[in-house]
Amino acid sequence: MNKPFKPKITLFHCINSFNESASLSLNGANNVEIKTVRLPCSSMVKDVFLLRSFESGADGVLVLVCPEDQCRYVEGSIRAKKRVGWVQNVLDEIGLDGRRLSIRNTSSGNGATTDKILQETVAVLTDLGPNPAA
Amino acid sequence: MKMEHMSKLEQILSRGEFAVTTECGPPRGADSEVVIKKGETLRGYVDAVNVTDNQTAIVRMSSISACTHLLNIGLEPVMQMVTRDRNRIALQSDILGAYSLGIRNILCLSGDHQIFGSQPDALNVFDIDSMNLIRTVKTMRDEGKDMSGFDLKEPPKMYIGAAANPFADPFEYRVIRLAKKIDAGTDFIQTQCVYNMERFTEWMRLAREEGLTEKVQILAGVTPLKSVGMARYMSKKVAGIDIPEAITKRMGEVPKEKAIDEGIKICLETIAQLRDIKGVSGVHIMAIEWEEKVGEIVESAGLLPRPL
Amino acid sequence: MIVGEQKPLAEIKEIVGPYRKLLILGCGTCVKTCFAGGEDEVATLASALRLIFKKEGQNIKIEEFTIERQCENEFIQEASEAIGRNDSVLSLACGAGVQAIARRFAKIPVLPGVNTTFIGVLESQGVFTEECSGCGNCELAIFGGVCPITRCSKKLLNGPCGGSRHGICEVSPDTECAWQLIIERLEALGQVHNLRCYISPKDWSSSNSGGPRRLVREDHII
Amino acid sequence: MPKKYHIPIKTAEPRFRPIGKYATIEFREDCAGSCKHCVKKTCIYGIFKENYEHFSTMDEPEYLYNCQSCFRCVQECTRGIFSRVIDPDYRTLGDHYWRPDVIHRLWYQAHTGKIPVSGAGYRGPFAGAGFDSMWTDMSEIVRPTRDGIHGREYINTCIEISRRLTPLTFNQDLTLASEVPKILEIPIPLLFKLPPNLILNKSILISAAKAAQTLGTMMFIQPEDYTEALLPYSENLIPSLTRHNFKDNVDLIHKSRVVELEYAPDIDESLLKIRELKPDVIIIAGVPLDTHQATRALKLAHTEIDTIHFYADECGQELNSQDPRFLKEMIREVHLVLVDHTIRQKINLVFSGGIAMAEHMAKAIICGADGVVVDNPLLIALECRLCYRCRDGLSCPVELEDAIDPEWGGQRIVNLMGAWHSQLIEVMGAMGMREARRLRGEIGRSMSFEALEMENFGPIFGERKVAGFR
Amino acid sequence: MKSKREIIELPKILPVRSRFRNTMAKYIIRRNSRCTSCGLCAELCPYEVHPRYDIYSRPIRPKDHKCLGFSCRENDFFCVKQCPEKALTLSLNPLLETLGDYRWTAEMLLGHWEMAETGDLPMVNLEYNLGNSGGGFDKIRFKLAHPKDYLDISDEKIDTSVQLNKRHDGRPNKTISIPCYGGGMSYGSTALAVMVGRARAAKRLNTFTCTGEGGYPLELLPYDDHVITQVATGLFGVREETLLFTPIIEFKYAQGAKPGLGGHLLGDKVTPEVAAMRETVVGNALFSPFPFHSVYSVEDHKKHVDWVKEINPRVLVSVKVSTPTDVDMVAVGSYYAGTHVVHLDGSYGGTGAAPDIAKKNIAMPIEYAIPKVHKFLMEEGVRDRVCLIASGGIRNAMDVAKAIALGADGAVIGTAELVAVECVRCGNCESGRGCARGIATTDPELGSMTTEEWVEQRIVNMYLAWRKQWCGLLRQYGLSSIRELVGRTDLLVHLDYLDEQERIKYRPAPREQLVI
Repeated sequence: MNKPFKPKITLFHCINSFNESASLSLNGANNVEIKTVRLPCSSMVKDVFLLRSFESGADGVLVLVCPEDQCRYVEGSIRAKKRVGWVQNVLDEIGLDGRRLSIRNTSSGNGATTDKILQETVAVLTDLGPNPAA
Repeated sequence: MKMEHMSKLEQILSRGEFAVTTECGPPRGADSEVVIKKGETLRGYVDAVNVTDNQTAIVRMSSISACTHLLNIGLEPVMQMVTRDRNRIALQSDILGAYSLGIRNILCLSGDHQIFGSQPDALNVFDIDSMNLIRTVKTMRDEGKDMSGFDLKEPPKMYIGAAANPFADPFEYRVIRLAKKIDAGTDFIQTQCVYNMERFTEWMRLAREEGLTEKVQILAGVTPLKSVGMARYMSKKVAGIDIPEAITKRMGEVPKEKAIDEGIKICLETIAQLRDIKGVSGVHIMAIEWEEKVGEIVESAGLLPRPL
Repeated sequence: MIVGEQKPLAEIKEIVGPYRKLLILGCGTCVKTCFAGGEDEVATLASALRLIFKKEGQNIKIEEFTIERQCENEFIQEASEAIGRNDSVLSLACGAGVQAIARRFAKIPVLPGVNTTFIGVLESQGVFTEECSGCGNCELAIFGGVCPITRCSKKLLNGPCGGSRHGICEVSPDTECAWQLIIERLEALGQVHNLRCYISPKDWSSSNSGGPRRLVREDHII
Repeated sequence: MPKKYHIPIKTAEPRFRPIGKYATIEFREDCAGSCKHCVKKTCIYGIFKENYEHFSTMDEPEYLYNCQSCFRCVQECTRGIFSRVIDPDYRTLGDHYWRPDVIHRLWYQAHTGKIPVSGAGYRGPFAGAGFDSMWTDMSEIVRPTRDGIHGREYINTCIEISRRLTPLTFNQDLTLASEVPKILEIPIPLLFKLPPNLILNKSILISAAKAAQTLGTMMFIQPEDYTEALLPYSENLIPSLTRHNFKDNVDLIHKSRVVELEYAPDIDESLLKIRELKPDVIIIAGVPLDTHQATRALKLAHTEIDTIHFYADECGQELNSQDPRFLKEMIREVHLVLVDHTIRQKINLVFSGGIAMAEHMAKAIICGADGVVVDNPLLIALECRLCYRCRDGLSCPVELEDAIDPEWGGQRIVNLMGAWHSQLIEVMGAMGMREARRLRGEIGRSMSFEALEMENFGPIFGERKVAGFR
Repeated sequence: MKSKREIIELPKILPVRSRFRNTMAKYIIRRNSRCTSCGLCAELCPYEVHPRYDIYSRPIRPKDHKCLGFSCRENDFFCVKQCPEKALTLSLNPLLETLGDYRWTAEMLLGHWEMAETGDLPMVNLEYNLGNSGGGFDKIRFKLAHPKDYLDISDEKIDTSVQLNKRHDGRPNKTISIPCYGGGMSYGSTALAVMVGRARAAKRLNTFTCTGEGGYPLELLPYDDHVITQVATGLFGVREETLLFTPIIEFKYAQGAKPGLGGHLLGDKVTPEVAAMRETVVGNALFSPFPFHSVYSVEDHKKHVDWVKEINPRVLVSVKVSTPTDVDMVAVGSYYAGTHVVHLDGSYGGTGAAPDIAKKNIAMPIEYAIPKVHKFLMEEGVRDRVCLIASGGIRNAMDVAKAIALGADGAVIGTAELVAVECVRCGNCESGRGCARGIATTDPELGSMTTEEWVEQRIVNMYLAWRKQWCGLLRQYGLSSIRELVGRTDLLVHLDYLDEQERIKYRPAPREQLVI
């Protein structure tokens, strides 16, 4: 039995960058399983949270943050980006492939963009296959 | 491997003859005559003369130049080289230079810590240790490459020696270390001076068991004692020397003026015993600042004449 | 503070490879400050290792624990239970911490997870610079507060070498010429005359060249 | 004097970490790392310590749940790395009516059984819609009053749910002529009804039934939920029947002291039939609060119904209405229409829908209810977050779909109700009231926003041009 | 009574820094790693947002609370624009949404901290006069003044004093120089340094502070002319000797935050010192009964008043009551019982600990009670023989002025004084070790966060800033004394009672939806 691969994505998002109602439509999509983690600011993404998402079985992790010049905490998005970059390297070292983790800037409430980002992520993950460490 | 003989010492040892080497400390001055004079007193008695390298971290004439002076008067020097004072750049360059001057034997040492010498305030180097120095010389000689992997135009064909101290602790490790030095490329070993025959015998036994005596020539070190004071001093203050109480006692029991003779007697007895131990290929007589007695000892030990 | 850097994952993986139960032990002092071995790093490293082992199908249990300081018995003791539960310890402390742990627990391999780099200063966010070599005999007073022994690539004591250009050391364009800094400082302090002083060779016996050092405060010993 | 009513409060820890109000944001990279007096070490509430303890086990970000918002970490951190936000999960807790602070307080009360007490003044809006547009009165020095929960004097919170007989008639020899039906009293003016559109399972039912038993009150229950396991609590259960299904549940009627009968135009017929089955059963009519409530109330008052249970939606809104009124107004309407027809005394009124806080209970009674029926708070006591995921068939974040320990669950509900009871006594004590029954309809002992504005601001500012609040 | 236009001597303003390293501010200004420490921002900013020590080569973290924010954009010293490295970023501080509440908004807190620090009104555009409560004072505004009414006199010539004894009964005619005095906060509820600091401030400002019901600590003796002794229902710490020398005795019948309930001091706060003062047991929670068990009628009340008047022939009597529906009757009853000051405590007042249900629901807000009582006393013809003081939800200078215009003579201030000493209104006064910020605590370690001098000067500064506001207001209406403002409801408007086109002329109140 070869079930089609349905990627599990953990979505970290800054509550300021991403409209909750938009996420509902994404949850409805049936080619992907999404677990969302709301962050009051994307700077709360710690390295370990990203790694733990993979540990708990995510095939991919997507971090949605505000555009860099729109962060309410000024530096949050930049920090998030740096941390993600760091963890991408760690994932490469682990052999999980850093592409499983991505960070994107979205401005609040733009559901169409987030949908597109998500589909792109799904495409990348379909390419990479399931998380080998899951 | 067919190989031309690298040095006289190598030639003698490889023939299985009981070799005799001794030691010559360069002067704390620039006068070559001192070296030449010491060399002259040794002529005909020994197969090769170790020239120490700033022994006990006291500043002296460099080993390379003293070796050159001995070469000039026809003696075969064993150039001692310590890693304390030179980094790998200097060590390698000195080896090349020494070889170019005709020096063919090298004894690779770490060197005494400068804290005991004339310059305790010096910055030590210890860039590489003696084991690595052995390996370096070996690589230079056999592969013609320096440490960086650069191909040397004329590789230095050095006969490589190393020191071994059977009397240091932990005892069990001493043979392991010997084996490691042999692995690194040692051709011959000169040991710390033997007073504790029991321990030395045991060490030799272990070395034989490991098959090390097949791979390397071992020259046991001896040092004639001058007095009971010297015995006590060496026992207490000099790192790695083990003088059994019995020997100190024996030195103490003779009158002061007889002490020298008694020392030499002990030395000769030791040599005799050493000659009986399987795997001992020669003796290394370290008569510290007492080179004139070497000839006497060699003669009395019945080790003359020396082969050519 | 002591600055360290976490070893590459591949190396850590290699050294912990033989063990089945691993404690990753963090240290909450210097290495925490330089983000090499505090709680966060312990958690991250543990997570990364778990992922590696899971991916390779190995079953290695990883526990996490962080103590205040690994170089002090009172704190080490707090870790003893956790250490007892495991068959190896990966210490994320500086070399001193690793050894302090090792000497307390004779039967458990203690592995270093951090490369202890130097004694340094948090220069700016994320930038650490080496400022002291611990030579045991501080002479910063005459050098206007800039240490040539540590910060001059050649340890020169009597002025800059010929390799200094535009205040940058010949060794690397990232390295400021310590002597340039010394000169500037002394100028600002009005102590340029110091530059004319002859500085005699450094007495290295107080440094590591004199063998491992030991500091005894008699007044603290009873 | 009856035995003092006592509610056995016992701390019942939450099973899940409750969602706290605040989270801190820290820019870790800016941390100097090991300050001797690191604010994380010196937090007087120790919240960071706890955070570290679960650092190694967490699988997703955790916020600082017990933050008391003193801002010292924000203000004292050497590097100023802290900022504070409202926990996004707290923000989205509940809905516009069941606000996060309401849920949070309910959790606290269910946990500790204590009245929420805090320092500083009231922090909310000046006034608001619904129950927030009224204040209760208090008694200064000119009226005798009681000591409230700390005092010696007993404040009675009993209400009846059996029909009252008025007036009494007497024989010539002054013996009682009227047949006095059995009186059924409950010691607190509230009943239970588990919300039907959230998770409902056996262990939750038992928890609530157990709590009802401990408190001496009663719980409405659908006959299909009435399983064998609930039999030990039959004294405290009120099966909710309809005219269609009561015949199938004759055994339940026999087991029960009280049954509820869904309103229907021909309710009297069903009523009589039930009475035939069990003559002394007390019958509560279940009536939706829609535009017909007043006429229905009047109609039912003239039947043999003991109590009417009016229900609004879960936010206290009128049902089936374009412009829904709030519970408060509807209680007033029903109460007053019965008063006007001098029949209010005979019947009891209980209301459900939107009773979210202890003050709602007190205010509903002041508006004219005898008691209230509690719904959502029962589940909130069991840690429900009102996330409504269960309605979409998703998993419950506090795992209510799995069996919970009824001991624990019962205690949580008892605690919550105990806290409500204490608060009711606080309010009544302040008013100088000794009996919950006398509080009913005492609108004169309350103040409404509109009246206060008109009375005190009217002479100064003239006519009000803006209706409503904010 | 027209004031004589004499120069009034005011206490000195001294800048008093926050006790905390990091200030909270409306704006955040951040400097990133591109900064080269050139020092231009430090040179440019006239508000010292970018302080720089001459001898220190690195820039110090910006002092956000001094930053003017976005309104600075027009200035040529706008650092963000001028920075050659573009290393500075300015934004609104999201922290503010977690600070404050509907009644005390974040900006009101920040504004008062700033006043307490500088003795002046904040430079930053903070809304410190209006809360977000959507009613009461927050909807009441002073009418737009006619320019011709403007009275061009200096602050020093404006009289802000209030006469406390209007009975002409031969007792001292106490006058306070500002229309406010400090509310009762007991020994045990606040740190001793705060209590003494408040008394020192009261002395400097020539006004009063009140002991609360926890007794009279000896540390207050040097300021005894400015300390009101409270006699509350628990009679904690009440001794005859303190009643003998006190200038004013306040009978506390009820407290606005918990009307109808007694005082409540949690066990944790009952330290040995507090227990000794109150003659109780260490660690035991203290509940005051409600009401006075000796007072169940207005006659009993009169007996009470007569008792203290008998003991102390110089004392003035204040009666602190809450705001039930019949507050007007209570007030007039008190007057006839012989009180000098009728003190109404509205339902939204502060407290050290009260059930949330009581704070929110019991009794009426002070905004209603003042006109109600004022009107009733007028009708009774006794208004000019009693001093009517309002409290409970009076947060700032404009609230005080509005209260006076509604009919009060003055106000009692509690929370605002604590805010001046950096209270954040977190509401944890009662829990555990008490106030984490060292204000309302008896924990010795936390209590040591404040000193008397610091508290004193912060409070003095805040009131002096308030006075500036009052003077500005009075001038606009051509008034030279705050006493002329009493009952001038004609100067007030309420936004909800105005037509749309009238309403837009007034400043709208903040109306954010807060998460509470």
